[in-house]
Amino acid sequence: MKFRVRVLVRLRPSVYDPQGQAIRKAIAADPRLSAESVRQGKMFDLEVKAGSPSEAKARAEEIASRVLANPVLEDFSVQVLLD
Amino acid sequence: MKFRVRVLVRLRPSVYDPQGQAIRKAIAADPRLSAESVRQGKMFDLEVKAGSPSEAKARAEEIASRVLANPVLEDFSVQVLLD
Amino acid sequence: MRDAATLEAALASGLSTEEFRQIGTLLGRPPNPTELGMFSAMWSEHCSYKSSRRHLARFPTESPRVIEGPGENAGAVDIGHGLAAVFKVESHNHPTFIEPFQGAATGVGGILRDIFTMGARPVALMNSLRFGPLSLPKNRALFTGAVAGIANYGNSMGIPTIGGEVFFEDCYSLNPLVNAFALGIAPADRIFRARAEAPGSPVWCVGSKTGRDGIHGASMASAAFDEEAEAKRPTVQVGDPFLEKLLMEACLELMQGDALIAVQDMGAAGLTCSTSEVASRGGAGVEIDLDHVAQRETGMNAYEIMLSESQERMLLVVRSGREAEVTRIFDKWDLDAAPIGSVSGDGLLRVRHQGQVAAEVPCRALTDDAPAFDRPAARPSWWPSPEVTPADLPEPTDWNAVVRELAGSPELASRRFVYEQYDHMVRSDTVVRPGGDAGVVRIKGKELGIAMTLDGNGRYTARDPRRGGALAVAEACRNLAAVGATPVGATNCLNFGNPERPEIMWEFTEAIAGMTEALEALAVPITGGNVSFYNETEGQNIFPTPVVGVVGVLDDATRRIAQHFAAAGDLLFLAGPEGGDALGASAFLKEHHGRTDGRPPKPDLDAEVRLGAFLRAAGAAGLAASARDLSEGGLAAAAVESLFAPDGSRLGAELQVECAGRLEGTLLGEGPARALLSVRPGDAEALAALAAREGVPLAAVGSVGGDALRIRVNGSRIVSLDLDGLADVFRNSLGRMALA
Amino acid sequence: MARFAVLVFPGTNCEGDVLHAIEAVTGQPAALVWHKEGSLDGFDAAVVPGGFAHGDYLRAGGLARFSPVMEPLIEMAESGRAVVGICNGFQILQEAGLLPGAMLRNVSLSYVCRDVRLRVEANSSPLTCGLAPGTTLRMPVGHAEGNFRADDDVLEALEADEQVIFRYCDDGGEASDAANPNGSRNNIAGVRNARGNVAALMPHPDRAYEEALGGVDGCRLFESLHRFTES
Ligand SMILES: Nc1ncnc2c1ncn2[C@@H]1O[C@H](COP(=O)(O)OP(=O)(O)O)[C@@H](O)[C@H]1O
Ligand SMILES: [Mg+2]
Repeated sequence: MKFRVRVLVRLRPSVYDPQGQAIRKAIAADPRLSAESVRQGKMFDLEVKAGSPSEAKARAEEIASRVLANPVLEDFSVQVLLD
Repeated sequence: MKFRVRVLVRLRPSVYDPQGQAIRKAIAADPRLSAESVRQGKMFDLEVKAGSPSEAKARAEEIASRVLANPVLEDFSVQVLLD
Repeated sequence: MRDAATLEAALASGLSTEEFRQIGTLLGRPPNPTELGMFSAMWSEHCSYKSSRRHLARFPTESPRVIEGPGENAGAVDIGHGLAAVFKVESHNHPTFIEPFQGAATGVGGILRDIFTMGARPVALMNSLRFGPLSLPKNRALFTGAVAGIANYGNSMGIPTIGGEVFFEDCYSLNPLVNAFALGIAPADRIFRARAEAPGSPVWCVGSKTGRDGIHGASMASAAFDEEAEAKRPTVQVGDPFLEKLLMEACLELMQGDALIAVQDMGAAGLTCSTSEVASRGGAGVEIDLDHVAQRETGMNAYEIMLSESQERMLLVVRSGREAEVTRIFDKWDLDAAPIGSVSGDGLLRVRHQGQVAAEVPCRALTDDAPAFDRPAARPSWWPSPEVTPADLPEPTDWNAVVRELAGSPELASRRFVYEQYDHMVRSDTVVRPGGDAGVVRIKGKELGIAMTLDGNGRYTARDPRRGGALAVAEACRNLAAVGATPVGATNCLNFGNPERPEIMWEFTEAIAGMTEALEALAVPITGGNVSFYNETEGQNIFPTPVVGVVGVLDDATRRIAQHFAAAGDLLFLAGPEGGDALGASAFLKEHHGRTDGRPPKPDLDAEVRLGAFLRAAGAAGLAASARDLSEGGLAAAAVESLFAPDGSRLGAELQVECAGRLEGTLLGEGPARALLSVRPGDAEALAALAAREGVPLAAVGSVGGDALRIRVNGSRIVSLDLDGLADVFRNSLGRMALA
Repeated sequence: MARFAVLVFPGTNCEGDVLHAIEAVTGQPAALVWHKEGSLDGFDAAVVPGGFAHGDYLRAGGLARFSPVMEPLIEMAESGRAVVGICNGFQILQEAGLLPGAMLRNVSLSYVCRDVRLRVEANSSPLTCGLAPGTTLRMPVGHAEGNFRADDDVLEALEADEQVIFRYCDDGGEASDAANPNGSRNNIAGVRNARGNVAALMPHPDRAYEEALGGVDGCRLFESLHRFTES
């Protein structure tokens, strides 16, 4: 079976986020908008073959930890999308 | 009150995602990993001042459509994080 | 085959009633909807050049060096040492307006494919950009997005971007221009051509998979913008520079052998254009089966596959029996490559899909039989625009303020913000970096250098298209001469408004006439180019903007002339005719007085020829420590530009001029055929003798040195700007405006 | 004689520059090694050059570690031979765990190509063994993700152990903010591993090895690398 899995990768809270900073500035420049803080991360939607949702999750976690996230800077979370 | 809001920005399904393609190919080289497809998107965690969750959501939607997502290529979804 | 298409469908696709009838005659029956789509794309202005073809025929296109003139994917000229320079410029204006990053990026991708399809390895890029004023946020987003997109694509490909130009005018607010230039090097006797001969040869589609992106791109680029077009907008093409880098390496590797008969990139009108052009150039036909085309999306119909403009794809015509070589090389680079059909002898483009014939059209009907118009041209009533002289203008009182203002103006400020985003050093061959008059790359292991520049001034052309056209060519050649190079060939991109308007056609024909005069006088052949019409949004046309790219050679690249002052104590000379004080359509008028009127300076082509010969001789003899051509902003701008070298070093200068009347013309006039040189004191006499021999007037105008830019007029100092402050204004203003 | 391997990943684009610079500066042979090779036998040192390996998709250098050549490269590093990265090569060595830290996007968020000045901080690496600490050098950078990051404790340890080998500095040799082209912590432009045989920098010595290119300071790094392989 194929499962859709979503992986979110975020910079660890202690890491400076230049892109988030720039976006916060852009938001502040528009008088109609405001945000106290912005942190940018990455999102990956995977299709994974597996026998069960929990197996799909385990496979995606493997991919996330080996590939999608850089452990020096980033954390990740994995969620199987059940539609 | 401050709310944490998560905005996910995805390439519209018809739009080519070279990054996702390249990631899928690279992980195929590792026998322990495999994914049928990969699509990369962006994630933004915002802190927004608002009187209620629904107001926070509306504000974040405004930010997403004006700043975070490129309407020519991307869709977005907004979710207030209640922790 | 499917049902016949209707006239309504034809009209909706941009064809005229007459064209629809003509298609019926060519086919002997009405077209089906897929065929109609193919005609609509191939007969669009963008692909067929129907309004421009007759006029382009006027350009001079021959010289002993020309190997390939207009007609192929790119032009090629012999540069000696058994090598050819292969180059072309192309527009990506409409895609950039829709999505600046991807639009500009895919423009770079497209022009690079044009170069490596010829068997040439790309070694340099340039681009010419026009946007509306940076005071508007939308224009800032377009500008920064387009620059980032160009950077992303060129940098990833590992090809240095070594030159270009950027200008800002109101008329480009809704219609920015992005013209991308690429140059490659090939062995002069191994240029690949896109001609399918030898019936039976397999035809391959290689590179990226085909998706629904960019369907209708060709017709979109052939229509004026309005809100309806905005709604019809096709899926934006997303560039994949990584894939193109692999495609380039694979193609160039394959071209080392002789397994290929022809190569054609897929740009506008995708498979339709590449198959029909390759076949009709070779007098052959092509039969393809769309079931074999690798597809990115499911359920695509024949129409969509034939008209997809997915990027990073190529069509190959392979020698029968050599398929394994293609497979081996494309496997090595992890790229899709599949045979989709073969060359036929019947002259037809026959398209099969899911077991049926989806289209069957004579290749020539799509290409050579496309309509060609002689559209009416009419001179507008305002022409000629009146001259502007200083007498019409309030006199500046504070010249320090004027020079500082101009040095930091959108028109004249350093383009560092742009070119530092471009990798201009990769390949370790860049010997004149951006920021000078022309970029120069050397060829490792040889003394040879190749110089290139891209020039055009829409304001000039708007006020006097003939002069503007000639001045663009003249400036480009002057820029090459300023580094010591000899022009050997030119390409051009003609960005104009709606050709269905007689005054636009007049601008077009006049600009071509002016360009032709200058090209002939300077003995530079055109080897190719591109026309972008319908740069009209909501009824507003852009300034007519011809952009000229000229390529030159330096037989000894170590003898190039430096672009920045070299040493304190050097003497300054102004070379070229006196009386270059024309202010019409000048940068000064625009930036100081907010006016874009007046008549641009009268070209002086004889003087340009003499100046070019003089500068090259001075360079070859090592007599010029530095040189700068005079163009927008005149003498003052040339001096400011010469102060700050790319390595961060800087030298002051003192200009000393005599002036009987008003100063504006002397300091800021834009008369042509002039250059500012710095010279070691011991060489001054020899330089003067050389100038006399070449018939170029030479005037002493000061010296290099000190910690400021100073200007003395008739003995009294009117400008003194310290280098730190001036450096900040000149080098950082554009970035500040862009990121405001 | 020393033999240098110059690795080529799909998307690498400075392999020719590095090859040419090594041969021109050291007079020693160098060879391009395609990423699908499973062996680096016979080479005394390896250089991972700049470019956009796998398009720099996901993260700069992030997808290169799946290439077969990474295994022998890691072995080479473990055996004490010299492994050197330039620009994208630096990022690849970080992603492979051979060098500390990670690169974020430049604070300007833009690619930056221009000359920078570097100060040599330590001569305990294959890139600096022939250079006196305090020496300043000029050469171009060209990158979008060169903003060196590491956690505070890691950074402290790197500094204490003299693993920082280059810092961006101004004309006066000061490691000022203005001289920092990308926002790197502590103006770090180059580092080495603890053992002292793996090193990398973001700037391009391979673009500064002949007067024609506007500078020759890059030669000193290739000379050092040559000297390291002889010792
Ligand atoms: N302004 C021009 N001057 C000279 N030749 C031109 C000009 N515009 C187009 N051409 C030539 O017409 C041919 C078709 O151009 P084009 O359709 O832009 O090529 P492509 O199919 O690569 O996009 C090319 O050989 C090109 O060089
Ligand atoms: Mg072409």
